Amino acid sequence: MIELSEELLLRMYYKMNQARYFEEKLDELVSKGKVHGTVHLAIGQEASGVMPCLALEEGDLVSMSHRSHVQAIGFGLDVNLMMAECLGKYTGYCKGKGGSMHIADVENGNLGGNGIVGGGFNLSCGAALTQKYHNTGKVVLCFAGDGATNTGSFHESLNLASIWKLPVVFFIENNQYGMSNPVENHINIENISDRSEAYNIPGLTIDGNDFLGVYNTATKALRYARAGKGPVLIEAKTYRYSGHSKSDKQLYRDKRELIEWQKKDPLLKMKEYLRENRVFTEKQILKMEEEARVSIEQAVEFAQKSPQPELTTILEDVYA
Amino acid sequence: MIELSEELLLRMYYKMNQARYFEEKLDELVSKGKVHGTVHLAIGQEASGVMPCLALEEGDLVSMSHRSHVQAIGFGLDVNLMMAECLGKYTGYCKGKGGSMHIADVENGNLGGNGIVGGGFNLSCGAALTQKYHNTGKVVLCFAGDGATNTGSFHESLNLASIWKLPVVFFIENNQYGMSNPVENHINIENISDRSEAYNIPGLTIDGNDFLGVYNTATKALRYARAGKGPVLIEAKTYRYSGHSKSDKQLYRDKRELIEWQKKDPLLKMKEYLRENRVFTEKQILKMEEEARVSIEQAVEFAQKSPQPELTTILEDVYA
Amino acid sequence: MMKTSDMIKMTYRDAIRLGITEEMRQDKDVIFLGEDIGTYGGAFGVSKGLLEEFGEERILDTPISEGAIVGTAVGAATTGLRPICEMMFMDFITLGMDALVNQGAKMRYLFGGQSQVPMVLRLPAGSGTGAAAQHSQSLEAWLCHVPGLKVVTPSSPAQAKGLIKAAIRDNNPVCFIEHKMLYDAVGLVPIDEDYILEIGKTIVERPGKDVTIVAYGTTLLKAIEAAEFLEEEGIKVEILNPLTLYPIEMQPIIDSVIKTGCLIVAHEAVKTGGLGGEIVARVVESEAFDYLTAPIIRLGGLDVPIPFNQELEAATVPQRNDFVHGVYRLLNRI
Amino acid sequence: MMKTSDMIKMTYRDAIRLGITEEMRQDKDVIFLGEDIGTYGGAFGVSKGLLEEFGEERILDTPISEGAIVGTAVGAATTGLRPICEMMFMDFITLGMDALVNQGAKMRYLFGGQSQVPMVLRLPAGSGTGAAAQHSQSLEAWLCHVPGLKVVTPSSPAQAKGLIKAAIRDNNPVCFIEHKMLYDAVGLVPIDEDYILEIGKTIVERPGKDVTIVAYGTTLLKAIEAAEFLEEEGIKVEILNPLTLYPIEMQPIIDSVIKTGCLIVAHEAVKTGGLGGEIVARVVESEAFDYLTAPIIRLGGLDVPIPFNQELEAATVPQRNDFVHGVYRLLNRI
Ligand SMILES: Cc1ncc(C[n+]2csc(CCOP(=O)(O)OP(=O)(O)O)c2C)c(N)n1
Ligand SMILES: Cc1ncc(C[n+]2csc(CCOP(=O)(O)OP(=O)(O)O)c2C)c(N)n1
Ligand SMILES: [Mg+2]
Ligand SMILES: [Mg+2]
Repeated sequence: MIELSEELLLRMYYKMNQARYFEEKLDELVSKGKVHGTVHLAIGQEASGVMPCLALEEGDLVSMSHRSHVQAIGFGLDVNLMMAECLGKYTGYCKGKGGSMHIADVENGNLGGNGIVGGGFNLSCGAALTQKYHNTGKVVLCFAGDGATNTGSFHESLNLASIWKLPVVFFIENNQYGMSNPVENHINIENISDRSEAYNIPGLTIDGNDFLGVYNTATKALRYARAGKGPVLIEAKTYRYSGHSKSDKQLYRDKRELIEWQKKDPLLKMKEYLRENRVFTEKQILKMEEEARVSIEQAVEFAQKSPQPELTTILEDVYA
Repeated sequence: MIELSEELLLRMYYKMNQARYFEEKLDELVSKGKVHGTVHLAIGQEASGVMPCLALEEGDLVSMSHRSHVQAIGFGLDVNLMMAECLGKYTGYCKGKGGSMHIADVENGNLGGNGIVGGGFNLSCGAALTQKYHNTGKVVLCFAGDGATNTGSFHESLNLASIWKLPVVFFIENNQYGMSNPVENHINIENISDRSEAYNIPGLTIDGNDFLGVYNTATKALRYARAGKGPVLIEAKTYRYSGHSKSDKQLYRDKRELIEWQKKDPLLKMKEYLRENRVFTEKQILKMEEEARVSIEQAVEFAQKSPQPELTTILEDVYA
Repeated sequence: MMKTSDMIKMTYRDAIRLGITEEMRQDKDVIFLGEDIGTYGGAFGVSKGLLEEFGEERILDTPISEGAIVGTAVGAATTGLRPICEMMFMDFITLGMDALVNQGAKMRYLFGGQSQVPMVLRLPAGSGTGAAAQHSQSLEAWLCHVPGLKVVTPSSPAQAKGLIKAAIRDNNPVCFIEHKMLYDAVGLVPIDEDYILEIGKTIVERPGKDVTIVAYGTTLLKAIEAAEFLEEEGIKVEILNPLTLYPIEMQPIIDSVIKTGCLIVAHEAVKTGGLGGEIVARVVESEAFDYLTAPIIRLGGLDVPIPFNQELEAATVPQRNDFVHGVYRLLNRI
Repeated sequence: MMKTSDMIKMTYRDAIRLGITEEMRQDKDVIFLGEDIGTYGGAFGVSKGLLEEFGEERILDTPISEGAIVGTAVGAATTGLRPICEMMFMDFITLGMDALVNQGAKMRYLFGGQSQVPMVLRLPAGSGTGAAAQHSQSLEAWLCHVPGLKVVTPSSPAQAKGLIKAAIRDNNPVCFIEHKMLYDAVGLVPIDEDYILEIGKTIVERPGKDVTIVAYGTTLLKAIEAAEFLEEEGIKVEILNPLTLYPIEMQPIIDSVIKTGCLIVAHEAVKTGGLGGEIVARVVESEAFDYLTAPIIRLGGLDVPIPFNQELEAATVPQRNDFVHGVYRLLNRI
């Protein structure tokens, strides 16, 4: 059992709240027609998205999925620049060229979201190869969804990571669906982490809504990879509350299922933990929530006030 | 234990010998510079290549690898037309357009060799889907090598075959190398058949040089798939005696390894079996070998006498 | 000539679905596979309702395995089915290229004519949706460089129905490119179940005499808008639509250029290496060369990935005004 | 001008290896990954001996996982290494297209310039080896349609060395196309470790005045043979070699056409949709248009997969005589 400092607990709760508010706000902007294109929300997945990132060490890297806001906030990205990117503004992380799906902060080790399901697996192998080659002692955390584990890329990457003992942790957020496809229709095994057996690497399935469990498991896996023992596959079972993207009518699932999962809401669960363990007073808890909320309000303001990119920027950034 | 009729035993021994002679002859033609391009020989793999085919029922289909002569002979292809194809003649299975790697007899259920390692996996799924859809009760036998199990296609195909319960048997001839890469360097597990666990399908590892074991296992697997229970993964451990292709200097392996495997030669083993069980007299055995040899001599003659394709055929067969 | 009474108004999306539905009703060997095409009805709603009518045996929701989708279709097609399959976005064909190019397109030739691969690959293409560089490409030029494939693209609901039906009935792998920004376009569509648009044709979309424009997809609609605008100034633009991009029928284009002497070729795809170059080359190789009265103008997407920002995105591909200015330039009006 | 004393005779294969070796010696961040590149030395012998010199950490034998090879290279490149990777045959890039096109080529742009992807993708291309349709393709046109990539191709040992070094030093994903039939070609190669051929250049391979030929790869050698033959008849062919196919430098070609008035563009790749069309289009869009005295001739592979049979295979792609006849036709000698 890993000791959690108050400061860390604070950060956890703050980030998870920030992530929730970020997405709720973004959802609102989308329904008001203020966002070009679509967004993939991960409301309900805050523990599985934020906690693995908080288990990282300085200098570790992360590769994110198409559903990446929560992951990015967990990793420590600036919500102002994230929101600006979602709105296509020049002040965004990618100068408005990437949008919601492609937020990245490469210099600081965030290798970006990826619009190609499964696209991050082998990028992560490459990033991990660099760490191994340069003996940096750093690890790559690779996020993906349940659906992504059916891509050829998953298989090729896990095999490569295994035979080369690459320092990478593959973290699968199993939110029960690949778009509209329930996991039991696209995968014939109970636990996705059992796929680790095909590569002889450790595989763990955990409750993705339990912030503490996710944090502890991620920490152990990162330690294992950091020690040069090779990759680890983690499956965190969780649930997305919103539709897959803005056009999703969610005909493929029963409202009751959602309600059941909402009882296991990761924020609620953490709040209960904080209360039960009397780590913080009720007032302190509310204050953290409030600060998180305000940071998102400010992010929206920042983004909305930010300038559009100049047309001339179209031709920039193609080549280095 | 499946009962083997004398007639079947005869066919087994004949085919294995035919395959051996076919390849030895082809090797000779290659070294004489009579073959355009390269060939992939499977000398040493006669049991794993021939026996699964002999376990098929009339109407079953087969998809072959790039190392397909033995498989093709097992399936019952005409050695005359095969040899003619290897020499690029118009009388060959593909009118000289495919060559050694692409021998096929589609009408009779042979879906062809494939120059793309792993290329046959999803073609086999498709062929199996047709069988399932039309309720033919037929099964697809899909050959591939150990190296091919590292392709993304392997993973996507086995997953699909599993969730759709497709009637297909994936038969992996593990000849210890993917070109020059020893299997322990490219796969981190002892038995490739354990990869079946990622899809919750049966996986079996067998001695690929034991004609009887291969036949029995293939028969059982085909029965399973035919019954609508879904795919099976079989790994047959065997060894290729020749180089990967004509330019291979075989620097990556030790001659002694070859010698060890040659002691377990599938033809030798079958011959011993026939002798020990006194199924046939020594004279009968030799007669079979001789007939097989002659059939190949005739095939070479047929091929060499056959005409080249006309230049005008270049433009044919692009579209149906 | 079709009577309007034999037509109904519908969207491009619905027209594709109607074509598929009719073919699936009359040929039990037609099946349809892809991601989220069942209950969800497909990312762009094309397959909505098909699961209800045809059931899970014929409408197959697949895992996220593009290679397997295409490869399975190829394998099914060689053995007697007539699969339709969908890449959710054309951009994902990068994951199905081996199955398509090295297997589907070459199998018949490799085997000396022994097999045929009657399949349709549906490919929603193009920009305008704000989905950025990995979800906005127009990659038809790749496919038009692969002997063994056919490539078609409709620009109206009627064309969509006529071409999807032809594609399904064809005995070769046909890439069917749909432009995402056309799904909501409305038009009259023949109800005739034997309404087929023969593959291999280029049609005159709008007759004219002063300048020839060749365009397809949404770019064609922009060309038509430009032509309508120019008509008010007395300029008559002739617009040709290569419904089949590969193998392309050049004669109607050549004939038109001989008549007008001026040519604009346009597409949304990145200009360099796009199909425009091929068309230009064939025109100058043809008898039309001697009739050209001005340099040919080629419009295409800028040589950049598609950016997310809405204004940048729009500025990356040819728009109505690019046609207008092109025509002015050809006619020496600027 | 290089003195012969600063040069050594070697094959195209050895020259590529020399370039790689020099760069690996001087930059520890250069690594090399691919199938059978270690002990085996690569399917075409290019990497022979590299494992012995650089060890298993830098010469990485991979499983048969083309997608992972390219994707791993992209990931390594973004994080500080400079990987070289090899597709055993260019045909297998069908399996690496997603990693190359959707990731490697677009990452920098998607992220607004935050990253760079300094990697080299070696692609042995072309026919002539009797390996049939899945092992003989020339797919450069696909790559020349992907902004973010660079595409180069050497046709001599010296060019091979100069270009591979430039590709390794470049900060972008560079596709390095090698023609298999050139591996044994011998020529003088500068020993200078800073001998670099700048990316982005088209060179005059052979000066002339009567007809311009643009060609690359083995096709270039066939053009040279034709030019030598024609010289005896007093015809002086100018041959241009676009060492960088994308982004291509057109000015030298345009200048040459202005001088000669006649153009042949040739490649082994399938003619339809090949790079030839792009070059032709750019020439007619340029000031050279007015100087053309005859229709441009475009030579390319037939629109078929490459057949196995040796005679058929050879007849599928342009040969020396196609150039000779082309020149005769342009000069009205037939
Ligand atoms: C290669 C590819 N195929 C399909 C898609 C379309 N798509 C985007 S997200 C998605 C579902 C992904 O499921 P999962 O991996 O479980 O992640 P989740 O969306 O549940 O977070 C699909 C099919 C894509 N972006 N990339
Ligand atoms: C996709 C692809 N990658 C690489 C190759 C080159 N190649 C041909 S055979 C081979 C080795 C295959 O190994 P395995 O699957 O074990 O079959 P084996 O050759 O041992 O029969 C390789 C790398 C190929 N043909 N296709
Ligand atoms: Mg999911
Ligand atoms: Mg092998």
